[in-house]
Amino acid sequence: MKTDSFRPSRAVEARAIEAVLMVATEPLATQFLAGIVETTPEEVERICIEISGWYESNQTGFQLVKVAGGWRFASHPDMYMFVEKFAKEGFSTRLSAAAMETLAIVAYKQPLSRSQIAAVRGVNSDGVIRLLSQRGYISVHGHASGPGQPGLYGTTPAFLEKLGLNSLDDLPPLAGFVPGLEEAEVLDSQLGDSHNE
Amino acid sequence: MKTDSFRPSRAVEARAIEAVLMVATEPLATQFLAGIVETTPEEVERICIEISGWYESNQTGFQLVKVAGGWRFASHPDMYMFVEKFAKEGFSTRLSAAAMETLAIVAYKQPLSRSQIAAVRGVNSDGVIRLLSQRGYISVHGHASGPGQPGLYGTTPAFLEKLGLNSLDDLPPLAGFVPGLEEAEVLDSQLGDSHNE
Amino acid sequence: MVYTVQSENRSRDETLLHAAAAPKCPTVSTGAFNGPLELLVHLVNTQEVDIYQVSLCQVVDDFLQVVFKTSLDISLDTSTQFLLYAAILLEIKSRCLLPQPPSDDQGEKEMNLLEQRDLLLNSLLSSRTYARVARHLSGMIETAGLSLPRSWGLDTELVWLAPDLLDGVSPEDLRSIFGKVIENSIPLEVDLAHISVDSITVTDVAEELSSSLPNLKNVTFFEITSHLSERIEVIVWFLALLELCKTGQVVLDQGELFGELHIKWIGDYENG
Repeated sequence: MKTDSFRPSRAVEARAIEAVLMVATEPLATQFLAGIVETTPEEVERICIEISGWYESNQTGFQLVKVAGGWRFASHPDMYMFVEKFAKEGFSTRLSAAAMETLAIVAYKQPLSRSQIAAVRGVNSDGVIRLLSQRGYISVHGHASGPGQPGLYGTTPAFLEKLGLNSLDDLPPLAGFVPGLEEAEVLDSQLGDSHNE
Repeated sequence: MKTDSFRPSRAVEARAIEAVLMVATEPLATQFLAGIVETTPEEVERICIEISGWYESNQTGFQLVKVAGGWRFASHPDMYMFVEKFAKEGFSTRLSAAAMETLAIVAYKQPLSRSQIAAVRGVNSDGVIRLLSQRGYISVHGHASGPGQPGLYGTTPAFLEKLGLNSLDDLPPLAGFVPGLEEAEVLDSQLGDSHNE
Repeated sequence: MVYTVQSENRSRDETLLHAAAAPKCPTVSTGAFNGPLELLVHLVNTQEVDIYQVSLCQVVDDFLQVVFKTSLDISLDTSTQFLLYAAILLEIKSRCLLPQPPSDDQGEKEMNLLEQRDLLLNSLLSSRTYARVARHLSGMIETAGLSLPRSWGLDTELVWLAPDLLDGVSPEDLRSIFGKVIENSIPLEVDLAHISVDSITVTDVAEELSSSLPNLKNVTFFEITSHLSERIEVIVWFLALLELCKTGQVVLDQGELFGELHIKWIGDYENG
């Protein structure tokens, strides 16, 4: 869409969506917006994509993005340095490598229990799980049927927002990160050697 | 200003102002914005008037308006009926977990500052504090003596009324909390410490 | 446990040093290790020991050397991570020391070994996979963090339209939520309550005993330790007594098993 081609008279649905998103505090689902502006979800989706492209081509300092299944206004990444200066406190501290690993395991293998997480990481991960729950990135989604009925953890909408993802389907495929055959063979031979001694 | 006449490449100052205003939770003064985008207040004023006119001529669903305290984005008055509908139906009828947590902390630890609330929760809570203030459940009761003299939040009479309490003394005592009590005391003393800073 | 100085192992120490220093880089690409299991493989390679025969002494020695050599610039993250690895190795080793159920079938033994090896390889591969994914997700978080969401909310004049948010909330709800917050709140200080600092040393007690015992004709261990409250103190006094016995200053006599321990000073009377 060209900068100058936007119809001079914006459709009322587009204006309504913009108005409502301006006072929202969380991403609003397409379905929900459709109810408010009284149109179909397909139409909302089309409008949102259109106005989002319009902001981009007009180089506004903000974006309309789709995260965690909904639309929301956000500052443009290019303007990060100004926003950071403004909202120093708002930037949460970096997650440790251990926390990120645990988060990755939960993201790809959910739902799973504490002990299943520990089994993959090779160490007890209770502290990290507590941190991630407290930050709201993971939560108990259900309970296993086994003995003790341990809580099964999964990721939250806040996790999707944190990663800027629309849904879990947008996670990069795990296959791309599995060590290649050569690497596996090297590891295999390393383990093998030690045993023959 | 004509719809199509906005320079195709928006000035970085304009973009920065838009970005910062988009994430702000209160109106920002011209002087303050000038400091953030590193230009003169006159230039900020000129840019804000320009982009405000540009939104108007492009019939966006929002406006950039100047109120007593400074500049802010707001939904367009023409779209009032949709925003009203959103306010009535769209808002979840229950407080989010984050809001409940913040309210509980303010109730039991008052008076305390934004940063003290953030320290207890482990995350920035400004948005939630705004919501709770807006709804009249909490308010600024005084100011700390430390640097910046941050506002100290406490609960309101409306909060007590809503919960059917006669006074704050009627809040359920925390003594029954066997697991968390020690930590609560540690936290308490830490909050006390930071208070004295 | 005997610690030997291993000058011939310099290269291995340097490898460990390098490995220990690696996590300091901000991307946390740990290089040599991607986790506890990586450390095992590393040890297998450099120490040329069987993975089920890791020498405890060696591990502790290596760890201490790394700590001492890098004490000035080692980060807390790195050292605690290393400590964790060491602890894991100790755990594995201690498990190996437990008696295994008897198995006379040689074939079955070998099968078990193979199975364990496959399991190890498997978890090694999956731990590497997730370490890589984690780094990728970190990058995504960083990118997403460049943009901040709008969180202005409803304008005050519209707020009254919204349903009251405290409907159905009881004071008790508030209390339990507060309790949960406090419980989950991450302590700002490291809790050291479980660490007891030795207030007395064997040397101190031995000195004290050398001045007091010559004046006491015949005392029992119970008598000289009756004023102590901590078990660790009693142990230190006992060790000090053994020290004095070893150097020929006192004679210890115990009439019967678990009986009263009599102490007699036979050393110099310089202090008396």
